[in-house]
Parts: sequence; C-alpha cells; structure tokens
Amino acid sequence: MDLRFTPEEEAFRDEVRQFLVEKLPTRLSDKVRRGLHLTKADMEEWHAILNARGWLANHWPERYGGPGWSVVQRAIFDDEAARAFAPRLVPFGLSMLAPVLIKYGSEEQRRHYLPRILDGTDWWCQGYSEPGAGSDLASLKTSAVRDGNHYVVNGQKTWTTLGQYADWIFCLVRTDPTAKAQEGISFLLIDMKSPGVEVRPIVLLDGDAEVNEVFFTDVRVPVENLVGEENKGWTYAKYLLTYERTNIAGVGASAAAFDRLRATASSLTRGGRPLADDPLFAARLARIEIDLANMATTNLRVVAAAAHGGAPGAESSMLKIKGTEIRQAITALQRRAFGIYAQPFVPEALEEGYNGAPVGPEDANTAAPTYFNMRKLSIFGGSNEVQKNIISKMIVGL
Amino acid sequence: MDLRFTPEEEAFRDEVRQFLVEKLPTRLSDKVRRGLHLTKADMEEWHAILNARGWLANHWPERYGGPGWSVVQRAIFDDEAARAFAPRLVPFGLSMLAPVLIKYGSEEQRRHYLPRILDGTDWWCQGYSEPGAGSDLASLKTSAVRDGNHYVVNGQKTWTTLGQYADWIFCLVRTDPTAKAQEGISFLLIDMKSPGVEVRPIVLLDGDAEVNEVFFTDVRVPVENLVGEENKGWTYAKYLLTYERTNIAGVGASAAAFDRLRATASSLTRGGRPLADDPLFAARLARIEIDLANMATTNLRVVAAAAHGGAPGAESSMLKIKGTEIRQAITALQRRAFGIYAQPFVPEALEEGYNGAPVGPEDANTAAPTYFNMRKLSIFGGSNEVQKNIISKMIVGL
Amino acid sequence: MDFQHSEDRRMLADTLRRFLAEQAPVDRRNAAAYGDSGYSPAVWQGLAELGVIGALFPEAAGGFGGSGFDIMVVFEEIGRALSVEPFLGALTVGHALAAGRRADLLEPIIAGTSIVALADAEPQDRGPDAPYATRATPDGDGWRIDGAKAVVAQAEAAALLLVSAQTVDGASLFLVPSDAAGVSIQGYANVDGGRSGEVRLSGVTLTADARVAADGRAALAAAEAAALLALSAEALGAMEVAKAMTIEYLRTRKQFGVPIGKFQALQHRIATVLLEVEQARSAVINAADAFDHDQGADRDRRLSAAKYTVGATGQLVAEEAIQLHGGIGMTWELPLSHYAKRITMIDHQMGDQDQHLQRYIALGRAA
Amino acid sequence: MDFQHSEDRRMLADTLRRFLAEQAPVDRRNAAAYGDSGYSPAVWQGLAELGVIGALFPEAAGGFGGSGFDIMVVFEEIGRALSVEPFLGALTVGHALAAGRRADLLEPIIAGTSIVALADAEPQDRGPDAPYATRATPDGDGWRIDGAKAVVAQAEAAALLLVSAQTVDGASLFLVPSDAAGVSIQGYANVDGGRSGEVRLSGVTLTADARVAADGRAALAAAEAAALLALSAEALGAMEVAKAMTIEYLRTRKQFGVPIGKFQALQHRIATVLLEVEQARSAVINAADAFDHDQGADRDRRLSAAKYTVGATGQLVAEEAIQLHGGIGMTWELPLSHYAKRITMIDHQMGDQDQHLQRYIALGRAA
Repeated sequence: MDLRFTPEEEAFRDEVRQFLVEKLPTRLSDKVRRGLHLTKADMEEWHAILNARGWLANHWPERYGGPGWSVVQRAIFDDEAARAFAPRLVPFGLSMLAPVLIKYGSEEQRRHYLPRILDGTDWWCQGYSEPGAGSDLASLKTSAVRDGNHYVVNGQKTWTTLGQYADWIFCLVRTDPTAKAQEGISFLLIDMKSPGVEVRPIVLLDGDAEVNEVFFTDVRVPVENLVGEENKGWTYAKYLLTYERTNIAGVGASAAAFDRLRATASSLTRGGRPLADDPLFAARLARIEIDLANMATTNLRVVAAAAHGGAPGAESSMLKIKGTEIRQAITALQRRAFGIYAQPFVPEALEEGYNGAPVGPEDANTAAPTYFNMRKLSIFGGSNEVQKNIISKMIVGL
Repeated sequence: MDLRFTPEEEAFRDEVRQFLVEKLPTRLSDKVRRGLHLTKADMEEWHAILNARGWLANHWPERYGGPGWSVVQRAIFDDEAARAFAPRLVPFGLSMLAPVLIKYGSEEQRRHYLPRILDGTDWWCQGYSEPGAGSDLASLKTSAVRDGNHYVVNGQKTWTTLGQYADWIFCLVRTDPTAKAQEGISFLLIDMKSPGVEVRPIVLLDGDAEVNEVFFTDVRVPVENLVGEENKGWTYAKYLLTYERTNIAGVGASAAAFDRLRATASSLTRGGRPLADDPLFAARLARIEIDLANMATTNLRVVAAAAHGGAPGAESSMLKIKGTEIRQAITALQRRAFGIYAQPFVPEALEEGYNGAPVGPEDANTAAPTYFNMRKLSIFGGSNEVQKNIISKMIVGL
Repeated sequence: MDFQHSEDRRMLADTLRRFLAEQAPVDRRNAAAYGDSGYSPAVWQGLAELGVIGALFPEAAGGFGGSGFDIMVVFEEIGRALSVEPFLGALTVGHALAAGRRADLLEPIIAGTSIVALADAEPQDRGPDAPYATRATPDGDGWRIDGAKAVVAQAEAAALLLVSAQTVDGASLFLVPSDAAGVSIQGYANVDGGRSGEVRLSGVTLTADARVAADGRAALAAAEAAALLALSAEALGAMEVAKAMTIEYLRTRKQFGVPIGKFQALQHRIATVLLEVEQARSAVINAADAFDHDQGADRDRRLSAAKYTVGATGQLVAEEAIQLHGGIGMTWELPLSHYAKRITMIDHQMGDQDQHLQRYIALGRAA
Repeated sequence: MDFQHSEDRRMLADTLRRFLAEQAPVDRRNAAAYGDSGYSPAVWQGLAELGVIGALFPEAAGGFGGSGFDIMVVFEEIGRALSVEPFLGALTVGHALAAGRRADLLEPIIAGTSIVALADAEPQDRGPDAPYATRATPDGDGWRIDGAKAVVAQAEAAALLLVSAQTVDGASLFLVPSDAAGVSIQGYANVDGGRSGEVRLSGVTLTADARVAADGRAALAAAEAAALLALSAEALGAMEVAKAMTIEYLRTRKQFGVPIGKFQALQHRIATVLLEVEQARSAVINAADAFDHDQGADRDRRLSAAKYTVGATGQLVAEEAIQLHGGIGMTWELPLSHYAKRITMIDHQMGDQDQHLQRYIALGRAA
C-alpha cells in the first residue's frame, strides 16, 4: 500500500504543471476560477492548445492520436488541469463519440471523424435524452425509417448541452418500432446543417442557456452515418455511458472550487469576526474538506484498480454520486458565505469584460447562479438515483 | 389561531399537576427519570393509583369507566404525566384491546374484560407479529382451526412486549387459509395459562429481556373468545393500529428526556469548558430543542383537528416518524454527552436498590443501553418505513 | 387552543390568494420580477386597496391587524404567489416607526402611496454591538448623513428610506427621501426576482424632524422581529407550493412505464419533505405566537427558531423539489425553479440558518 | 501508487482472519467478551504466537512491522472479528515506550506475556493543556503516586499500567505494576464487550526507574496517534462486516412475497452505506499514510480526519444496519447487534466525531 506517486509520475506531474503555467492563458483560467461564462472561442482556444501539444485526446489509443498515457497519467493530468482552472474540455466528441467509434465504428468512420474532432473541425453534441425518456432512456421515440440510401429521422431530443455550437450530433434513434424497448435502437451521426434540424435553447433557472432542444423533421441521413449495426445501438450507448472516465469524481475541479471557497471564507467576516472562525461555518468547511480528501483517495483507488485492469462497476457510480455531492456542497457553502450579497444578480458580470461597479465582495454575484446551475450535476449524466439503482443491483443483486 | 389553552384547560392542567405531586410516588418517578427498569409491581402500582382516581382509561367512554375528557384534556394529562416522569401505562389492555372491544366486541365481552383491565386483574399482551410477518403483518401464519366449541391454535408470535407478565394475549390468527392474505384473519383472545402456550424471552442488544416469543401448540380457545366476526380480524387490527393515540408523538416523554439531557450537559465539562458551551454540542442540542418545540405544536395541531372531529391519516404517521426521530436524537446525544463513561455497562445499576460504587457521573452507565434500546422506536409499532409508505400513499396516491 | 385562523384572516388570505392568482400568475409575476422595476405597481396598488398593508398594522398605528398571525397569513400568501411587491419594506419600516412612537407617519405607507424601504445593513460586516459606519452629524438645526447601505430591497422604487446611522445618541433612525441630494442608488436585479440596490449617502442634509428615533434600538428590534416572522411565513408559503408541484409531478411524470411516484425511494423522500414542511409550519405558528405574546429574548428565540427552521427545511425542500423533477425542474420555464430560488434566497435575508441557530443558543445562555 | 497491501501484510491479514474465525467465532467471542475476564487468554496467547503483536512495532523496537499500514491491517481484522483481546493496550503502551526511547521494555509486551494498559484519562475532565490530577512526588530515591484513572481498557487483566502523572517536570509516564500496594481497580463490563476499570492510586511507591519518561508529551502523542489509527481501522473492519450482514439480510429476508432488497427505498439506503464505508476506508488509508509520512500537526490532522469520519460514518452504518434488519437486528442473539454496539462505542474512545472535527479545525488554524 502506497499513496505516493512514483518518481516518474511525479516528474510527469511537474511536466504537466510546467505546461499549464506556460500554455494555459490567464484570461481563460481567470474566467474559470471566477465562474464566468466561456465563449465558444474560449473553448476552442484551449482545445487547440492541447491538440498542438498532443495531449488533447489523452485516453485515445496512440494510433488515433492519443499520447499513450497510463490511467494514472491521465488522472494526474485531469487533476492538475482542473486545479489550474483550465477550461473543461467539451466531452461530446472527444470522450463520448470517439470511444464508441474506436470500438464499434468502421475504419472509414474513424479515419474521417477522429481527426476532425482533434483539429476542431467538427463540434459534436449528444442526442440521447428525450422529453419522455430521461432516466428511462430506452423508452426513446425519435424514429429513423430507412428510405433507400437514407434514414428519415423524426423526433425530438432534449438537454443537448452546447448544441447551439454543434456541427454534428450523435443520436440514439428507434429503427425497429416493433422490437422490445432496448432492441430496436440504432446509433446515428447527423449533420446539424441538414434540412429539418432545428435547435431551440432551454433557459435554465440561473438564466443560462447552455442546453437545448433539438427537433428533427424528415431529416435525411445517409446510411453510411450508421455506427455499427442497425438495432444494436443500445449496446454502444451503454458502452458510452459506462465508459471508464477517470475524471468522473471531479476531484481536481472540487479541490480548485474548495480552494476558492476557503479563500472566500478567509477574506470575509461575519458578525465582526472572520467567517472561517464561525464554529458552524468552520465545521461545514472542515466536513467538506475531509470528505474531499477521502474522495481523492477513493478516486485514486479506482484509478489504481483500472490501471491493474479492473473493470469499473459500482465504483464509477460511487464516484459520480459522492463527487457530485461534494461539488454541490462546496457551491452551497460558497453561496452561503456571501450572505446578503449572494442575492444581487448581475448576469453581465458573468461575461468577460464587464466593467460595471461590483456589487459586494468580488465574485459574490456568481455564487448563487453557480449553486443553482450545479444542481444539474446530480441529475444529468445518469441521475444519482439511477446510480444508486446500479450500485444496489451490483451489491444486493436483486 | 391561538396556541394558548383556555382558562378551563389551564385549570385542568393545574389539577393534573397537583395530582401528580401528591400521588406519583417519588420512588417511581426517580426510576423513570434515571432510566432504571420498572418491575411488574411498579407498573401495577401506578396503574392502581390512576384507577383509584378514575383517570386510568382516559380515552374510554364514560359508560365503561372513562373520565369523559376531551381530546385536549387527554393530551394535557399525557403531557404532564410524562414530564413528571410517571411510568408509561402498559398499553396492551388499556389502549389497544379495549378500543377494539368497545367498537367491535360483544356487550358480554365488554362487561367481562373491561373492568378486569381497569382493576388490574388481567394483564394483556399483544400477539400480532410473527417471525415471517413483520412489516408484512397480513402474511401471518398462526392458525386457528375450529373444533366444536373451540379453536385449536398453532403457531408462533414474536416481539411480545412484557408477555412474561401477561395473563391474556390478543392474537391475530388465520382462520381461513384459502382466503386472500387479509381476508382469512380473525381476532382471538387467549388465556396465557392455557396448555400449549409457551413464552420465551428475547434478549435485546442492551441485555434487556422485555420482549418475548410466544409459542402455541394445540392451544384450545373457546369460541366465545372470538372478537367480532370470524375472518374479519384484519378490520379490527387496522382499527387498533390506526386508533387515534394523541400520545403517539411522545412529546411529553421527549420533553422530559430533553430536560434531563440539558441538565446533563450543564453538569459536565469537556476539554475544560462546560459541555453546553462546546459549539457543536450546543448546536446539536439546539437543533433538537427547536425540532421538539416544532413537534409540540405539530402535535397540538393534530390534537386540535381530532377535537374538531378530523380523522387521523397521514398525521399519525407523521407524528410517529418525527416523534421517534426526536426521541432517538435525544438518546444519542445523551449517550454522546458522557464520553468515555458511556462505555461502562453496569446492568445492576439499572435495578432499584443498586448500592455499588457508581462508575463516572450519575446515570452515565444507562445512557448507552437506553440509546440502543430506543432504536426499537423506529422499528416497532409500524416501522418508520411503513409509515412513509402510508404518507406517500395518502399524498401521492399511487 | 385553536389552530384555525379567524374568519377575518381566512377571508383576507382567500382574497389575497385570489387576487394574486388573477393579477400576478407566475408568468406575469416573472415579467415584473425580472423586469425593469422589479415589481408590478398595479399589483401593489391593487393589494393596497384590498387593505393588505393595513392588515400588517394594529389599529393604534392606523391599520386593522398587526398581530403575528396577520403577518403570517399575508406573507404566507406572498410566498405562495412569489409576490415581489414591496411588502417587506412597508412592514419593517411601519413597525419600526410604530415602535418608535411615530405611528403618525404610517398613513401613506398603509395606503400604499408611499413605498418605503429599510436601509439598515451595510456593505462592511460589523459585530453585533459595533457602531454603524454610516454616520449622522448635527448640521445646523438638522443632520448630515454619510455612509452606505447594502442590498436594500426595492430601493429604487422607494420614495422614503428608513436609514440607521450612528450619532452621539447611539444608533438613530432617519427618514430619508430617496430623491434627496446626495442619495445615490445602484439598483440591480435579485437572483430570485425583484430588485434591490446599494444606497450611498454623501453629505445628505436633513431637517431635524427627519430623525424619527434618537435611540433606534427598540424600533430596529421591532422591525427585525416582524421581518423574521414575515420571511419565515413567506418561505413556508413558497415551500407549500414547491411541495405540491413536486407531488403533482410524481403523480404524472412517467418513466419505465409508470408514474415516478410509484418508486419507493422517491415516495419516502417526498414523505420526508411533507413532514418537515409541517414542522416548518409549526415553527412559523410558534413565531407568530411569540410575536404576539412574548417579550425580549423569549420572543427573539422563537423567531430565530423559526428562521433557522425554514432555512434548513427550505434547503431540503428546494433541493429535493429540483432533484425529484429532474432536468425540467431546473428550467426557467417551469414555475418550480423560481420557487426553489426564492426559498433558497430567503436564507440569505436577515441572517441564515446557522446564524439564527447560534443566536438561539446565545439568547438561551443569556436567559 | 499502490492500493494493494504488500504480500506480507496480506498474509498477516489472512492468517489473523482465519485464526479469529476458527478460535473466536462470534458466539465464543461473546462468551469471552461478556464473561468474567472480558477476553480470551487463549486467543490472546495464540495471536501473540502468530506474531500479531510484533506486527505493530518496528524492528528497532523488537517487532517486524509497525508502519501505519501494519496497524491498519491488524486492527481492521480485530474489528471484523470484534476481538476484545488487549491489543490496544499493547499498541499504545508499546508506541509510547518506543517514542520515549524505552524500546528495551517491549519484549514481554510483544511476546504477549505481559499484558499492559494505558492509564491516561482521568475521571475529572480537564482542559487540553491542564495538569493531570494524578500527581507523582519524589519519595526517597523513587516516587509516590496518588490519583485516579478512568475507563482503562482491560485494566484487570493488565500486569503493568502506563500511568501519566503530573510531576515538577511536567507530565511524566510511570510503569506501575497493577499489583503494587496502593493500586486498586474497580473493573466492569463494557456495553460493547470486553472489560475496563477505574484505577485508583493511593500512595503507590515506585522505584526511580519506574519513571520511563520525564516529559511524557512525545510518548503520549505517539500512543495517541497509534490509537486513533487503530480505532479507526477497527471501526472500518466492523463496519465492513455490518454492511455485508445487512446486504445478506436484504437478499434473503422476505416481506410482501419478495426479498426486502427489492424495495427501492432500502436499495438506495444500502447504496449510501456502501459509498460512505468506501470513504471511511479511504480515510483510514489516509491516516495510515499520515502515520508513516507526516509529522506533527499534519499527521494529527489526518488522524483526526479519520477518527471523525469513522465516528460519523459509524453512526450511519450502525443505525442503518439495525433499522434495515428490523427487530431481529436488535437481538443479542444476532451477531449484528454486537457489531453495531462496537461501532457506536468506538466514537466514545479517544475523542468523538465532534471533538476530532474541532481538533482538525484547530490544527488547521495553527498551521
């Protein structure tokens, strides 16, 4: 048993840190740290920087452009990048579609799409959820009917994050309406510029519009855009959903958010004394810090098991639940820390270059919107309830 | 809206207090306050004192010996008695069987059994649960087969509280094995001295033996001991279970236990300062105190609704859940208050007249056994999970 | 003992609920709440005409109510409708003036013709007994005030601000016209609707009678007590609606072929929400009773108990309501999300759950 | 980075687990734990012969282990088997002596031939830096001790007590034979099994060399660090078993015609138990790492983090395990109840969850 990294791993960490110091634009890390909105160009900028270094697709096989890192190296990179407030990479092409193509796509599809993901030509989004199919994903209704060399797609997807920027969407569609729920589903790649595709933003409670509805009306999709076999899409979808993501616990991001919270608590007073000396606030802070330190080790245990070839099972559900709980607890306490100044809502202040007079302490006004926005963590990506069902199925087996 | 009691009710409260001062033996209230074991004679003593005053069966109709109190008067009495550390009345005859007999029994049964409950001739216990039928009570298997003027009973009951003292047991038995689960059940009164009845104690984790298993082997029970109609027992059982008990929240008992906890916290120090000044302990104490003050009003709201003829529904489940949570929180904090001195286990110290040297502060050694014993509150009497099912059925209606 | 509101109060509640349902359904409420003025002058005027403001004050102050249960009834309805009209300002300023024996100033407030705001909190945190940074100094026959006030609800809409400021006599209270020279207001939207503002006072000169209380402590305590009760009742009203919406969603939303209310894990969670909301209702009843019958630390303890309770329960209810709704619960379009925001942000007004728990403890020690 | 225990440690754990399963299954454990001596001398001697005590100490002290992960492995197994043998005394006294440069005294302890107990806590609570009420005064060439020590684990079984007492040099440590004149022990059962005792020292005279540390602070800190790690690991082991028993019960107990593990509300609760126990395991791993690699406040913080974690998680696990079992979980007969008791009572040893959370905070401020 040894929690310490090897000298080689520590050297790698230093290399990553050095890279982040040199290459991560302060303008971007400042925006991330302060919880400001990233533009499409911001995200593309960081994507391109990583691609130039060859570190973008760090979990891809080398033959497709991955850096050949071990699971531990990927965990180190993800952790350091998050702690440095690097923008999160948009995962839809890189971490969701690509693994599916690599495992189930045709060589032609891989050769066409993967380089375009790397160089940023194609921005992908995800077409899984539907208004009637959330946790019960397999009940999806969007249909694809074969018509010569095309599928004709009709239906609606929802919760399509950043779909407003996307060139392409990968979709689960129903190709056999007579089959049982999970058996008539196919995995289809659809050009967002196709006639009949319409994107409508969904405004969230924090005023943000990062998710969308996508409507398909008689959209013609060439049959070569089918991934794998017709009616086998559920297999690919499940692979995508359980695809081992070392970063699911978000330890690095939570650690960065916690550092920011602690700095906030140190800078503020309440009732005339430092907020960090308020016994109940201090207890909340300490509980989160301990939970996070425990989580960091839990995460490394899973990473180490993966490095030894262990298959992720209940572990990834566990990391998802606990990771999101901790992140949400941090954002709740960050909101709470600002007291009355969490109430003012200055949406312009969430955008780069805002020059208005600040209201209250720095960053106070992003605390409540961030808290509300982060409620999504326990809902999206397989709700925490679904994750508990999975854990229970694994351990109780009923 | 008025939380205050009427002058008449306050006068009644004074009368009750006066009675408790005069008639409740200090020997008994001391034992209750300190969490010592009550003997059968202790319980009978208090029973007889109340009966002599005519206040024993305070929820019975006057014609059977009740004092004719309003719902509010009963709540006041129960509250004051608990706060004065009066022994809890053994409910099996008084509050469980009697209401069933009054509503569903024959006049002959009422005339025979009710006076004997009042004067203490018959000590009753309850034969509901079975090893395979806990929350799923209707799956009970104890059978009663008609044989001339008798039923022949075979089977086993469990969790029979104070069954070791009982003269009689009221039982749910299966009289029609072919009917659906809830339809073949009858309500039978069985003399514990009948041949074939055997009582075996169940030792609980705190070393206490207040509950029992009761075995029936070819026990012959006269048919006149059937309450109501054959195969209608489930109706009576449900009536008994949902029978409006103003005292289900246990506000008085929790208030008394809380007072004791506060006295403990005031008398002890930790790390050199008063325990009540420890910010986290003080916060735990205050949360419970507030929850209890809220509960007291919630309870009065239900009492007031009952006084206006409102039927108890989700309310009694709510009182059960929250009341037991509060009581358990108090006992957990009482245990916690004593620190290292909660570990010594001196079972003799739970008995009256123990003269051994005390270990640690007064009453420290009863704190952990009481905490463990009180875990039963959320399990027995319809587990809190069953109560949540009931609430959800009432409000969501699915 | 009687847990029914009086006939009069039930009528008031019904009238208020009907009026708000008709005149300020959630889409119109949102348009006003997130709009330029942050509230609806028409709704405000309509409610004033219905006598809602008068219900917040006793007859001695020109109203026809003013008991704890009157405040509870009105603010529970405000919470149910997410009303953003400037009631809290009228309540706090009015009760401060009445406690400071200046009930003579209440008439335009009760008529709804004068919108008022309490400007007490300051940008810089201070200790419980520390002086205000805002200072008033004698200036000829009158006063001159300099300082700043923080997150003043509906500051832009207010014609008059009741400002606390340090003087040689202690914390005095001043009625300051918002258009007085030297008063500047930086207004902004609130995350949960309505608008507030930062008030700056630079060399604001006032006549002698602008000082409505030389020692403002009793008046501020009265305002605080009324505000804690009102906010607790408002939170209760909003929680009741969020709970009802969630129950309805559990009944109707289907997944895996059945309404999600069939799933026992969700059933148990909504049951917990139900019983905690009932406990919160009891806490608010206790607070209203304390407002009417208790004095000093006894009263303040029960008020803090209520504010603590709705803070803790509010977080549970808001988070569970969103979680049980899933993604749709996070959308601007669904009224629920606005209830969740309001419930959450009440814990940021007049002290949060932790502060009130600690105040409760401290008051108990002092007693 | 490697989260597998070394081959040696895995073997140690396997051996220990097998031995305890064979020699001290729960019925025999209970007979010993609640019996007259409060442990099984045969089991203790067997374990000593297996080298279990030696695994707790480094080679320099005559053992062949002594790292944080050795202590974790041993005490996790102790927790899994609910062993009541006097390991904690051996561990704490041994590490105190080793830290006080008196490793020469460890041989009989490691051999298991001398049972020892740490007698540090006192009946009267005292402040963190307050002097001990137990006092040692020079007496000829030696010492005379008067005072009392509280809840000393296995005091009756111990041949030697390591007693902390105030001297002119500060808090000194003395090795006191339990049969010395003036030592009296009031023994009693623990609610969770095993026995402890109140130790009274009245005019106990000792030779000069009985004082094994003039300034006992470093030695006591070493004993405390080892004890916090050991108790945390013991709690983890006991929680693992309680969790496994509960999962098995959910699989097999039927109500309403199906195994109760089919009920989603219970499924979600056991899932929560699972992930919190995994977090507790991580906390213990962190503590073991701190024991080996960190110093001073850094080390103590991570140890307190672990003790806090197992305290809070232990309450969850013990209460949920009982509740999910229902009535049967409360019976003496079912092994689970004894696990629940032990898990609960560990929060009463060496500081509870609140105390360690506050220590964690205080150490962070000091840093």
